[in-house]
Amino acid sequence: MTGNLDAYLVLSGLLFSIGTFGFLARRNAIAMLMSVELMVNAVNLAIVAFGTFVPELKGQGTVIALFVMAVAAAEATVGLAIVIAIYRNRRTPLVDEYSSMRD
Amino acid sequence: MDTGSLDQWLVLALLGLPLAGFGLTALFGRRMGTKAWIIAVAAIVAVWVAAMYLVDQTLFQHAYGDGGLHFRLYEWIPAGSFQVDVNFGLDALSAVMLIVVTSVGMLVHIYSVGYMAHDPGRWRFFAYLNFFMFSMLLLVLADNFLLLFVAWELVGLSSYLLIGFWYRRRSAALAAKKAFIVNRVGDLGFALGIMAIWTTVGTLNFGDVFTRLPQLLASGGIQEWQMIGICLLIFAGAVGKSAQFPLHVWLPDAMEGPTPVSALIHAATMVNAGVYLIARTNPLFAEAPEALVVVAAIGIFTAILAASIALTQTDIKRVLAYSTLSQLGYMFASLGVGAYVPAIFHLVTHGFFKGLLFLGSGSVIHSVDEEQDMNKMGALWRRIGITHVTMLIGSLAIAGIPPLAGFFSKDEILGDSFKNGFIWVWGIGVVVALLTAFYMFRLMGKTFYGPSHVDPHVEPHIHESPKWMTIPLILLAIAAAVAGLVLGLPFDGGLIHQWLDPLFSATESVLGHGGSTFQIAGIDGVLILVSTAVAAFGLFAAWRLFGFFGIGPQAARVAAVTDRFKGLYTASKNKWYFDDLNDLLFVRIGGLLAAGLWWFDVHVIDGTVNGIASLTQSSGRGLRQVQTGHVQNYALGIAAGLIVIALGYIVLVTR
Amino acid sequence: MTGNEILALLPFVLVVGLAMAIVLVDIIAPHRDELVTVVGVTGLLVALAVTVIAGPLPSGVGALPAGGQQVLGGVYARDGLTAFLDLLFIVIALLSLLFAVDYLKPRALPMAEYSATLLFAISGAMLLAGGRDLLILFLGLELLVLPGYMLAGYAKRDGLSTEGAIKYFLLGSFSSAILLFGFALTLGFTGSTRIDGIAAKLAPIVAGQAPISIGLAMALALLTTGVAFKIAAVPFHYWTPDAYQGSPTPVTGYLSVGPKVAAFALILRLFVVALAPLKGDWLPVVVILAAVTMTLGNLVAVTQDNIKRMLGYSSIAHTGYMLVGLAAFAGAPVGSTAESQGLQAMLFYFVAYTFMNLGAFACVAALQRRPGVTSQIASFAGLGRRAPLLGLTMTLFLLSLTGIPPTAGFFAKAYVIIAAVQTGGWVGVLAVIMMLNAAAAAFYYLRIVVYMYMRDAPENARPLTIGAMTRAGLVVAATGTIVIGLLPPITNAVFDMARQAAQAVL
Amino acid sequence: MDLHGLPILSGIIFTPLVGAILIAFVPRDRQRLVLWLAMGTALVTFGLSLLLVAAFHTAAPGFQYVETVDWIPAFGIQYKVGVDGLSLILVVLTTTLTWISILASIGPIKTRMKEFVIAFLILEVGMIGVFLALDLFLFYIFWEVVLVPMYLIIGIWGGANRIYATIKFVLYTLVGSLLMLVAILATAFSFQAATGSWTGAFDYLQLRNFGFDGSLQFFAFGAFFLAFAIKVPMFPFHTWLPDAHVEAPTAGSVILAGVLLKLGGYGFIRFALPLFPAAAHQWAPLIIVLSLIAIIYGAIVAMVQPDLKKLVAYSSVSHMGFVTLGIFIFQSQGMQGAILQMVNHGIITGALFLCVGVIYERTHDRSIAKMGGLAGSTPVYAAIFGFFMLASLGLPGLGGFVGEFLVFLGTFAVSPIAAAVATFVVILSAAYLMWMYQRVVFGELSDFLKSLGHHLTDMSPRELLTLTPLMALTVILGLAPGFVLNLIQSPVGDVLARVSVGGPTVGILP
Amino acid sequence: MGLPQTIPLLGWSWDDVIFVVLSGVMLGSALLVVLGRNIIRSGLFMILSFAALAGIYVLLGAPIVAAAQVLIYIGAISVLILFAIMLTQSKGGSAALTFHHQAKAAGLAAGLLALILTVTVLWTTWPEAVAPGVAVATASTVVVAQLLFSNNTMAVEVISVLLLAAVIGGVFLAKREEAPDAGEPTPDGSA
Repeated sequence: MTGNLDAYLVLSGLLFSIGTFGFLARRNAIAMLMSVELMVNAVNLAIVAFGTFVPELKGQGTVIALFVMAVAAAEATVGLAIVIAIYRNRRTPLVDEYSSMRD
Repeated sequence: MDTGSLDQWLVLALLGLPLAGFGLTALFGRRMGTKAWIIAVAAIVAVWVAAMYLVDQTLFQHAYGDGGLHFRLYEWIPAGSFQVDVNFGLDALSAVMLIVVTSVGMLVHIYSVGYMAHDPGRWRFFAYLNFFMFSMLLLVLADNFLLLFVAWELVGLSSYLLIGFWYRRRSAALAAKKAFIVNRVGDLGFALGIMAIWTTVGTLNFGDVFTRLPQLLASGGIQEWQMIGICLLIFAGAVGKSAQFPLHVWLPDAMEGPTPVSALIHAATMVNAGVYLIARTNPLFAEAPEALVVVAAIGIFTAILAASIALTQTDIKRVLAYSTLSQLGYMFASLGVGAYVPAIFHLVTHGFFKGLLFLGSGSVIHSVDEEQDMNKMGALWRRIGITHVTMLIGSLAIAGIPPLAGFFSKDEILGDSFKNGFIWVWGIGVVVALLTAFYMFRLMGKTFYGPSHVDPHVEPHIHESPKWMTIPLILLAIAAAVAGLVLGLPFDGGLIHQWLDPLFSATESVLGHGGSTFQIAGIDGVLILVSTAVAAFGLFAAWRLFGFFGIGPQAARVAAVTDRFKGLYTASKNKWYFDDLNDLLFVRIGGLLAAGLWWFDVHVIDGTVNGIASLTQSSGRGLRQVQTGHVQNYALGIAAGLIVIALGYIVLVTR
Repeated sequence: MTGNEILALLPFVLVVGLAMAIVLVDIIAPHRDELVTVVGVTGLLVALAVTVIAGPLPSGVGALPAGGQQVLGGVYARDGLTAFLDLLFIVIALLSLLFAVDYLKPRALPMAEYSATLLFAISGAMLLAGGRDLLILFLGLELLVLPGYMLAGYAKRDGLSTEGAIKYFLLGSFSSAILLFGFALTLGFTGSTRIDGIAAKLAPIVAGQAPISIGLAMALALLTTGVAFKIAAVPFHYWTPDAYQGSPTPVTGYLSVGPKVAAFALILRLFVVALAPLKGDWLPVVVILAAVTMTLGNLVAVTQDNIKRMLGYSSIAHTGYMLVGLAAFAGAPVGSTAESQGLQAMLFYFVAYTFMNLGAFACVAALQRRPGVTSQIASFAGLGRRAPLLGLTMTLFLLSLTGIPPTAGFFAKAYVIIAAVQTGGWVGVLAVIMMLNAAAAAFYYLRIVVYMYMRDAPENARPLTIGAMTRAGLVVAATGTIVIGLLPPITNAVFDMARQAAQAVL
Repeated sequence: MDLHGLPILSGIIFTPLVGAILIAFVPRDRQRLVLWLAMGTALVTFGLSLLLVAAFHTAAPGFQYVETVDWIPAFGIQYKVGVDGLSLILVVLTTTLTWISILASIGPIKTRMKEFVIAFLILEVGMIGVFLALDLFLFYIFWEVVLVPMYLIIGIWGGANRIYATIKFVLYTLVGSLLMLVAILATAFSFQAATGSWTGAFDYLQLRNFGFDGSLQFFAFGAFFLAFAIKVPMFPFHTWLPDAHVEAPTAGSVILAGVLLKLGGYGFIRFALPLFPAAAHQWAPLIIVLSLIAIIYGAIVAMVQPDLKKLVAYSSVSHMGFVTLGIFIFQSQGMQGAILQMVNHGIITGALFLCVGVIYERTHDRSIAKMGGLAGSTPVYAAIFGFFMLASLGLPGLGGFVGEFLVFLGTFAVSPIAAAVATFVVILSAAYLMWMYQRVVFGELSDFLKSLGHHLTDMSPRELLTLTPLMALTVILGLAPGFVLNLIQSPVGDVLARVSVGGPTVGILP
Repeated sequence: MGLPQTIPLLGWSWDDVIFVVLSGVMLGSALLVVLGRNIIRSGLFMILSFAALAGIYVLLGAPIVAAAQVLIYIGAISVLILFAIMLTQSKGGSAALTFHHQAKAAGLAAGLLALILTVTVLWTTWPEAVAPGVAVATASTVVVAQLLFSNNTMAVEVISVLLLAAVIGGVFLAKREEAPDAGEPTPDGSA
């Protein structure tokens, strides 16, 4: 099982789906952001798994995973800054109350 | 122009003078005030002189031989294989027409100087008259079908302008429009006929068409029905212009125009154009005898139809108008039975006496303060002597009382009908002759004899017309009196036959007529007697009913007669309801159709266009509902899109 | 690194450096918007010049070895496409800077952060233009979009701006995750991060030597979804109208052009090069996406009363038009001229679209210089009278967007159609759909002209002044829009560049 | 006369553009200067076109004064212009009507004169360009260039419902023309695919000798048909026309009726037929039927129009039906008639719109019901109006007749039934025109007109100046249409040779 | 050690057991993250999930990633998120209303996605070199370092630019606008 790429990929897929569900179902902006983080982690898992099992990738998987984490951090920074900015305006973190623009 | 001979120049002058007269009068006539007639009348007098010279050259000197004078002015429409020139021809037929057109035209012009003296629009009138003369002369002189067609429509235009001369009167404007449009119905057929001719023989020049088309028929190049078709299409044009049934409805209404116009255009010249056309195209009709039967039938039917209506009309000009229709019917009947020369003969005599009658009626109307209702006239013979005498001559002439002009021409028509085997034409023709005599003397009686019904206010002012008007009347009366004698004697061999026989003999021989000789002591004599007797009977009956030189009319008997034939009387009085039928068909139903189509245009066609536009808008509006403003909805959309695309790819890949 | 490598990377480095320099300038001399602008514009002009020098351009300037100048082991390379896109991105940055000055100042928004953020984003775009490694492409993409989110929320006191930003951000990171998963699967399947390596690995599949895998299909789906989101193709377009409407107008202008073209750059590297062997598989998806995208974009734009939203939907429609070029590439046989022409047309479209769309938004921004002017189309009423030149310029952009000759927009559409027709089949049908769409689009573009020329200005309309920078930017955009259409040498020059750029990825 | 090597065609095309640019630099308040410049430009262009007439070699076949400049070599797109008899007469028609229109606008256009004349001159550039372009791409560009100024002319200087009308006009036209663009590009590509080179792929002279594949022909012709049919406009694509005409200012209507509608007819003859002869035959029955419907339908609907301009607009639908009928009957006389009819319709209908404009200037009303009795108060106007009314109903001797008759004749040679149906319109056109004329001009002066008092003046010298040249042309074209027919002889022969049905078909009465 | 090579009865290797446990923890806590009603608890479960993932990384032979996971995700991002949660928690926060009304559709979509992903993963032959059951080669720190600074030099540079940009923008956005000059502490300083 641990020696099987498929196991890790399925795990990754499941985590990705859970993250997707969270993103679709949660109303709180930060909860949505957390869901995205779950998705990114799922992808990272897949990348690391590939890095381990696919010979051509050697350590590249690890390297990419590191970069993805950095990007995730940057994304979180920006996202949270935006959340804080809008919270100042709207006094709520619930995204579905942000619907002044539609149609 | 091919050569510059004097005669060709004169032919051109025939056209150029009235045209110049029209242009100058139109441009400067207004400033000339009461003298606006000078240019126009001068032009027509000059035209008359020139025409007479040309007539002399053609008919008496035979300067151009039997074929006549033909020349080309310039190339008009060079459209590849379709080449039409402006070319003119002058032969015996044209010359005879010239006599009528220029003579009556000149006299009407002169008459109009007096008649229109007090009308502020006289400059327009003379301009239009000149324009008409130009058109009519072009019609007579044109040497190909298309040019003839141009003239054909231009006389229609002149007629339109002159009928609508008093444009402030709604009835005049309507009548003008009606005349033009009804004429166009005929023109439509004529135009199609011209197209058919060109498509079959590739030329429109009279000479070429008349030789090639029969050849083509003989060689099997076209079928006989095609020939008949062409002839009938041409005849359709004639029906329109000469106001034959069923396109006769415009002519009575055309009496809205000034009376000189009625005399010139709607009696003596333009309406004869149809007769001229059939006569001109006789070589074609010769190949299509079936078409000729149609011509005869339409002609004689129109004759009796119009005569029956004329019996009951009270408007003096309308009686004359129906009379004109009736006489034109005679001419067509004559053409139809293959009696071409009598048809033209009648055209000439009718031109004179009907012109005379109309001008006389104008004089009458003038004298009673523009009143046209005969019920408001009577006993005028003492007050307007010259008019009375001249009109009496005219009436006798049209009634066919020898030895006036009408007798000779009408008699030839009836005689030839009988002899050519068209007994039914002859029979109806005799009845028409009876009716003609009757309604003409009804007119005379109601107008000149019997007690006066003139409005008391007008009564004191009744006066004879000025010299400008009476002199033409006298001249025309002379013509109406002697034209028959001059042209028609000896019977079947008079001048008119000498002139025209060469032109028509070929055709008449093709038709198998014209071979019989005239027998004054035989059948012809009998026929003459019959028709004269019939005319005399009609005259007598009218005299008994409507009075004569002081003999009072018998109103009670008139009423009795009308009561006995109540249905017929009302139908006749209402012109057999043709106007009502037309109104229903074209004004009401046509109007509904047009309104319906417009509705269709706005609501269906444009509605579709606008519908597509609003469909776009509403689908856009529908689609924008997707944009709910909620991020989760968007995300779900994206996820759904992802799933769909994934499934799509998987299907694509695994298929 | 060799000198050539340095030169090849220099434009990118310059832009990044410029961003940092602006931050420094702001620290040294705070609140000096003019200074920032001058530094920014000057720096960008220098970067433009360097890009030209670095080449490669069709005129022979900066000729490079075949396959482009590799940098740092081949993760980045400068080729015709890089040069083409770099120039375009720098122009976009330049115009976005110019248009922002007069808009931000009255709203007390600082120029320095704007400029720096914008330039960071542009540097990300430039990475996409030259990246040849999945990692670099991913980082470039993030570098492009993260500053984009921030720019969208730049008017942070404005509820709409932040609302647009958070929608953009949330959906953007969602799609980034999806795209990243796609990257991961691709990576795992091919065992390579290099785009040419991936293409080489995939080639046997196409040649029929290896079975096509369902996992690869999943990767394609994830990648398609990811990039379709970035270019705002339907049904992944939802963020566009809201983000466009909420953002400060100059930012909207930038967002409608910069990220879109950059995402297309990603498509060029990823789909056109790396996944080229599978193009028969992704063609149907692109065809459907293109058709749906332009149709929905236009249909909804017809109903809009807010001009920014309307132009937002219109930009969705334009995405559809650009996709037609991609479809023409994908539908054409390998090695055919149609293949190249599809890409050329798409690239040409970028240029035309950049000038006309940025220009149109700049006109909106100019009109809104005074805070409080709404984005309602009605605010354009009587503009033709109030500011004839602005009205005329706007008309020009709108005509170009409609595709009326002889503007750049017309030629862009024409080239796309040539390519599409040449490819034929369903792509040919797409061309017809595109033209019907273009006709429908005329309705809402011309509606603005109607407002400008055929309706009277509101009573209380105050006089309009246009700032010098905006003016300069408008001149550039308008000149671009006309000249690319009207002056054959320029048209041809752009087209030659597009050809060379297309050759680089074929 | 020969203009050795002088780029006379480009001169004619771009003179108005130069004028427009000059005018753009004139300050807004110098109205008089603007007008002088505009008139001057239009007259110079007119003069140049007359010069071209003088320098044209009528006898020579093919195109003359061809100018070729490479434009977008990548696709073989060229700036290529040339003139033959057909384009020559249409160019002269355009230049004539342009100066007349500008002259006619001097009074009626009260606001933004400068922009108006600029729009007008650019419009002229487009129109002339369409007639002279020999490169399909260039042709398309000029085709679209026409659109924008007309859009503005209707939209800015039009009547109350101008915006609806102008947007309808543009969208309608665009739908057709954009599909035509696809077709142009498709043909170009087809050429390229066959020859392996883009050289000449947009060159009309090469394309017309290139036999396109059958199905391509069918669809490309369909696209061209749509574009041209909308422009003509053919039933059922005509509904933009009444709206556009009603709302357009007088000069706009004149140009719209006079030239813009001709673009469609020209397109059919110049491009659609020679390029896609086989498809033309496939499509012809449909087009002939539509033409016949348009002829009759337009006339009938015209009969119930309450608005003068709408009436003339529907009459245009009817009259332009002759044009398409004449073209698609594929018969020499028919096509010559169609071209002649285009010229005549341009002059006569243009003049009719001028006439309507004259009365509108005084009354600010166009409803027929309110008019009446103008013959008495404004006799000169009544006479001129009457003249054009008669010309419009095809009175022989005036311009309208020859063209109509040739169309009928050509139709008759092919199908007498169709000819009979088409010819029937002479009655209808007489009916609606005379009915209109009677109600407007005859009768007593209407109360509405009486209320205008002394404002109801007869024609001013300027108005006379706009109409008299058109009268003269109408008469000349009626009496001596030879000069036009001679010019179009060889183009028509060429086109018909390409659609491979030519000459009259003798002896097929029904 | 004293432990048997495999678990009795099941025949699983210890690695497998650990994998199963860690996976369970990871997925379970992830589910709690998305399903939990209290957002602070969600945040905490997220940390747990990340930690379990770090363990899986170790199993995968990527200790460096595991370390980074702990440092970056647990140390920085999660803290950051928790911090933001605190900042945006309004008085009487709406803890109960955490689910959107489209939750069912979301569940369906997520379920479908999970199904598709699982199926595709299982049906695909990945180009793996390692035979099943054989321990995988670990990527040593040296290899990673070499990779980082040879092939991925550019990426390193770019990520620094990215972080810089994020910081600059983040600072601007999160900055309180009442006092634009004051260098107020921002929640994103740790990034």
